[in-house]
Amino acid sequence: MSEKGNADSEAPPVVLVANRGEIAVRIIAAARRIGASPVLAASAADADSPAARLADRVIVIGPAPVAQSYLRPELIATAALQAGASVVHPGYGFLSEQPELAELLEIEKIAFAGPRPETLRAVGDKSSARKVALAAGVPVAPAVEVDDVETVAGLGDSIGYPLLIKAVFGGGGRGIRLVNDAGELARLAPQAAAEALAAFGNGALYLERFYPAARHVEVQVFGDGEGRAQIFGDRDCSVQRRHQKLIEECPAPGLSVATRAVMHDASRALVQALAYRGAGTVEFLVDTQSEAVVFLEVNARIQVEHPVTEEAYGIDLVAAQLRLALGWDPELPDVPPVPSATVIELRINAEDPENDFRPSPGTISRVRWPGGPGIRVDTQLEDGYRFPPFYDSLMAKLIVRAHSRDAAVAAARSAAATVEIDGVTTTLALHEFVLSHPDFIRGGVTTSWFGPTWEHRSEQRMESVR
Amino acid sequence: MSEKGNADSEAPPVVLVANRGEIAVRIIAAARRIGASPVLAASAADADSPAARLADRVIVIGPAPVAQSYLRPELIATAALQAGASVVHPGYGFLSEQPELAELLEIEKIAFAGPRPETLRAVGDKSSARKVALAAGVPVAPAVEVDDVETVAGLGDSIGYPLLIKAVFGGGGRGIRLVNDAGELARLAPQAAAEALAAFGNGALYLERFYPAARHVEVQVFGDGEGRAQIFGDRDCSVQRRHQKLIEECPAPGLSVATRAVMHDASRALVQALAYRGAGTVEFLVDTQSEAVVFLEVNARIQVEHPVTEEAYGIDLVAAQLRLALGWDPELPDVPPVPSATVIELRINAEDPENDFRPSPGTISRVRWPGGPGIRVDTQLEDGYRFPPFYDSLMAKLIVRAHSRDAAVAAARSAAATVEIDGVTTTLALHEFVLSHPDFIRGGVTTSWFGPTWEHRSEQRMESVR
Amino acid sequence: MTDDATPSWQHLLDLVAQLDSGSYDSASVTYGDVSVQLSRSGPLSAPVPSSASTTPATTSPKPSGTIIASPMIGVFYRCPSPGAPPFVEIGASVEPDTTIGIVEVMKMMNPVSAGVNGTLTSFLVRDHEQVEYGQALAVVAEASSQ
Amino acid sequence: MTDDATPSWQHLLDLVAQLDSGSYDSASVTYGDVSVQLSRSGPLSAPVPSSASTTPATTSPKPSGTIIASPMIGVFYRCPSPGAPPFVEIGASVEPDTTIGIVEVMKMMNPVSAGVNGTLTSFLVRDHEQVEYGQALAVVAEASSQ
Repeated sequence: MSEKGNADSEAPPVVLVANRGEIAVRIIAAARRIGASPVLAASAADADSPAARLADRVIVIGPAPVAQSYLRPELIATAALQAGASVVHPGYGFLSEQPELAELLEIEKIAFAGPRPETLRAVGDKSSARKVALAAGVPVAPAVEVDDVETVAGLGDSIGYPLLIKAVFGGGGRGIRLVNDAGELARLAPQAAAEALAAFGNGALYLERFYPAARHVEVQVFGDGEGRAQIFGDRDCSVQRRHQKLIEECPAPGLSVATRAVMHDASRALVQALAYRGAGTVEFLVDTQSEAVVFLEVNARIQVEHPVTEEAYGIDLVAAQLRLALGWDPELPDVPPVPSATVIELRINAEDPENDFRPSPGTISRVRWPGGPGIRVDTQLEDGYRFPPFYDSLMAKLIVRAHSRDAAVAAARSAAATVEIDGVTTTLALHEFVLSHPDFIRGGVTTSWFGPTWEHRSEQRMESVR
Repeated sequence: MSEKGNADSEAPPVVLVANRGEIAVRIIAAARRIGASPVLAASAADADSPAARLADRVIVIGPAPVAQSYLRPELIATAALQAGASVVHPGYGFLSEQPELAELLEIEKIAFAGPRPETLRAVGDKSSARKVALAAGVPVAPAVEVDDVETVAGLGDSIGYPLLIKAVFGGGGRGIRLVNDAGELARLAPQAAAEALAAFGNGALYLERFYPAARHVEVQVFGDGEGRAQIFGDRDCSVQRRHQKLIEECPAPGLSVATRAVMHDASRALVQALAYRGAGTVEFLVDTQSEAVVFLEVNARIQVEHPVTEEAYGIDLVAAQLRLALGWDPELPDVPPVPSATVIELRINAEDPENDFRPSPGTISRVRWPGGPGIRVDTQLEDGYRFPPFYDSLMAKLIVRAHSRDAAVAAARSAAATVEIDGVTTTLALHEFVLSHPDFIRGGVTTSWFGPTWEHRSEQRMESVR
Repeated sequence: MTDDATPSWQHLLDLVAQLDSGSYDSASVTYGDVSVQLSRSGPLSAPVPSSASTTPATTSPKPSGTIIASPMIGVFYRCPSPGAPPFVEIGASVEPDTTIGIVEVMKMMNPVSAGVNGTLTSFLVRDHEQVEYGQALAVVAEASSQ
Repeated sequence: MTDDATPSWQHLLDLVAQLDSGSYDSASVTYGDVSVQLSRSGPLSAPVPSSASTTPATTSPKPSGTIIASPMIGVFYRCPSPGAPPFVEIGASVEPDTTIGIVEVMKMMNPVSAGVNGTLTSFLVRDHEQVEYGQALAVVAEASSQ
């Protein structure tokens, strides 16, 4: 395809790893997997990290703060040039979905292991993504713009209740109102318009259907950049706290064949419409009352929870990203919509779940992982690792696979109980709680399940102490 | 079912691990998996091994030499009593197939994670196993006893050539002669009879068909001890050196549906006929010329290569052994004859493959394993581990799973290249050689492939040095 | 002079005191065949098993003298049979082949010999106690001429 | 005499005291068969990354003086433009805001200031050389009164 930095020599291609932590370790493994040489672009705080020791070379791009290192496209591009990189893998977060990095690399003729910049722009904000989804025939939440706040009741009936009033030019969740019936709508719409005018300089509103009891289900896609789409099943990521995923599983349990087909077909259509390049995720809400499916957004990157899909299907998504970026065959098979095994991932964070998930960075004096069948651990931890306070709190992902969901839940519970991490407080306690909870064992909890359930437990523990 | 030592208390059952090395680590993981407390019976040389540190308790049963420790049933039984064990897991080798240990434990009402003593006796030697197999309708190699060495030619024709002349009362491979045609048979049979008479006090001979180009394929079985049989696919273990397996894979590649069905059906019949209890393996030769299948033997234990089956099907065979022995549901699913993925296991031994596989014990100064999708490592190694000279040379098993055989071979090759073991010489070089060899990549090499192929390589390297 | 060639014990104590008053986290001094290693935190010795390893020899106080170790796992008996007097009383003289007790393994009785000349000064395990291979059973003060 | 060949024990004590009053994080002294290693924090020898980490500050000899470190990854230029004279010559006086060079990142020029008063004694990287964040660029001998 395109010319690559090292294409003319016999030397292995260089992969610049533009990230840190467990995903840097993961990308380095994928680079080794395809015979490439991994070079790590690290902040000064990560210059001697475990990932740095695994890489062939480390390039220090800036000081510890992300605004002066990992979030600067020009520093990553400069590091890619210094490394002689053929491809840059951005991981997740940081610059992974920023068109600026992808564009800088395009100028330098260095491949970017992700979608084209125009794709990143097209799906980069919710309203643009919604338009793309609508055009591709993807089901979206019913929504309508309000022309006249005095005659809003008819619009509300057309969408159904409960619904949300949102400001067209709002953002960050501000000015959103939950409305349960026509009376509330008629009363609140004028207030909302006035506030939107004051806050955003424009009083335009729209109404959107709200699903109070929904699951978060997402579809793993992979596109060849020329319109071909592959679907690698789905994941349920409904165990969340404040929109942070805690536990993910593949496949999403208890979906009907029809609901699954709606999501997979819609995702395929979207990949084809965008001529999407590489790995991506299409996120949906599945209403547990109606089984209605609505599009949420596209994550145009590899995701934290990608290993559950890899283990379910026996594939290497990160290696496939690198291969495609290098102009090689990504070597991904066609797979059935439901894999023959269930895989569960537990995110182990340096947070104290008994104290409002307060971050608990520090030195990991000792760490031991379980072994045996179906267990994979993605981590940067090692004995003596100083967990830095500058970055996010993800320490490790414990991934467990078994022939059935019941067996996977039991195996994950047993594996979690065997983990030993000394020196910092972790979220392991919450995993043992969730994996033992009848609601989770039954499968299909909603995104609003964990928060109150965990708080209820905490209150009960407080009670029992008294 | 039967009463167990700790059945009356709320305390978790105790599993006595009567083995060492990687399989001790593996059994400890399975004990944790089922919520049991693992206690290790160790020789003095292993009293501070990694497995010892993983166990809840260590009982030192004797000095380093196996004849005074791991091979003494009465010491293991005593350790089981001291531990308050509900079940003893013998691993592989050592006492795993010795009826004496199983019988001693039966007296003490401690469960044995293996077949009943009478099953161990029934399949414990080749001639008895052959009779059991014949009775169950399992295909065996054509063989016939010789009544009169002067009229042996007709018998030879009935069996086919090449064939082996064996002494009925011989053993250990002594007195076996390879015969290629009727003339050779007529000439060698009288000599063989005379030698057998001199060596074993009895000149009785039998003829057995010989397959010079055969694969070693084995079927994983699990019986409930009451006649129910489950089949967990097959493994190809043809990459061998002097009958030592080096690489195993699941499923066996390139078998026809009919050949596979013959082996699976025969194995099922054998398990049912024996009312076999627990995990076992039925070994076959598959002639690459005729695809003829002949029974070799039953391995009445968990095998070194069990992880390829576990990863192929998402099951935990060792936990299932323990559960069954405790009278619980083994929790094993019914699975298809061919799994949806290919899994390859590389045995990494402390041997120098460039110097006739000379053992190379020593101190492992540093060890690093690859991570990422589909990789499992079963090992007792850790930084600073002193690999003892008293026991076998198996250091680790690197198990790699992928969606297709091609992907699994490539992934295993890449994973092997990433392993770092400092301080001792290992067999990693042979794995990189085999995994890159067109014959192996094609699949289906015979048991006589590795030896001469490796020697040829060594000779070529010697040439190139000159 | 040996005074210069090798440090005396007092010299070592001085050095330790010197290092201790300093702000070193770890120190290593080698002088001829004398080696001193100090560390304020972290293990200097081999890692201790986290398991509840039952090796009483390392946990019980060890009286000075020659240890008689159990030749195998089993149950230790001081008497040849129930009710019979012990093979040997504390304070009695023993010779190398004096039987001081029995270790029973699955009904098989294995006599344990003193191994040295001297006086049996104490038993480190109780009668009928479960013992492991290598576990210290008794102590003998060896005869001085021996 | 042994006095010359090997240090006495007292010599070692003196050495330890000497090192202790110094500001060393770690020290290692070998003299014949005598070896002394001291460390104020962490292990005696820190693990060295196996990667070919390019942190020249730790590998190049560091002249005494104040190091001017690169504020970012990029390419170091001593001159404002091709053919122009350097911002500063070796041996010249510098003040805190004297520009001693430029680090270019994707066509963006970032001036590097001396940061201290003194005399620029040497450059540690060549003109047009790729540099990383924190890499030592130049050395300034600080003015004594400063």
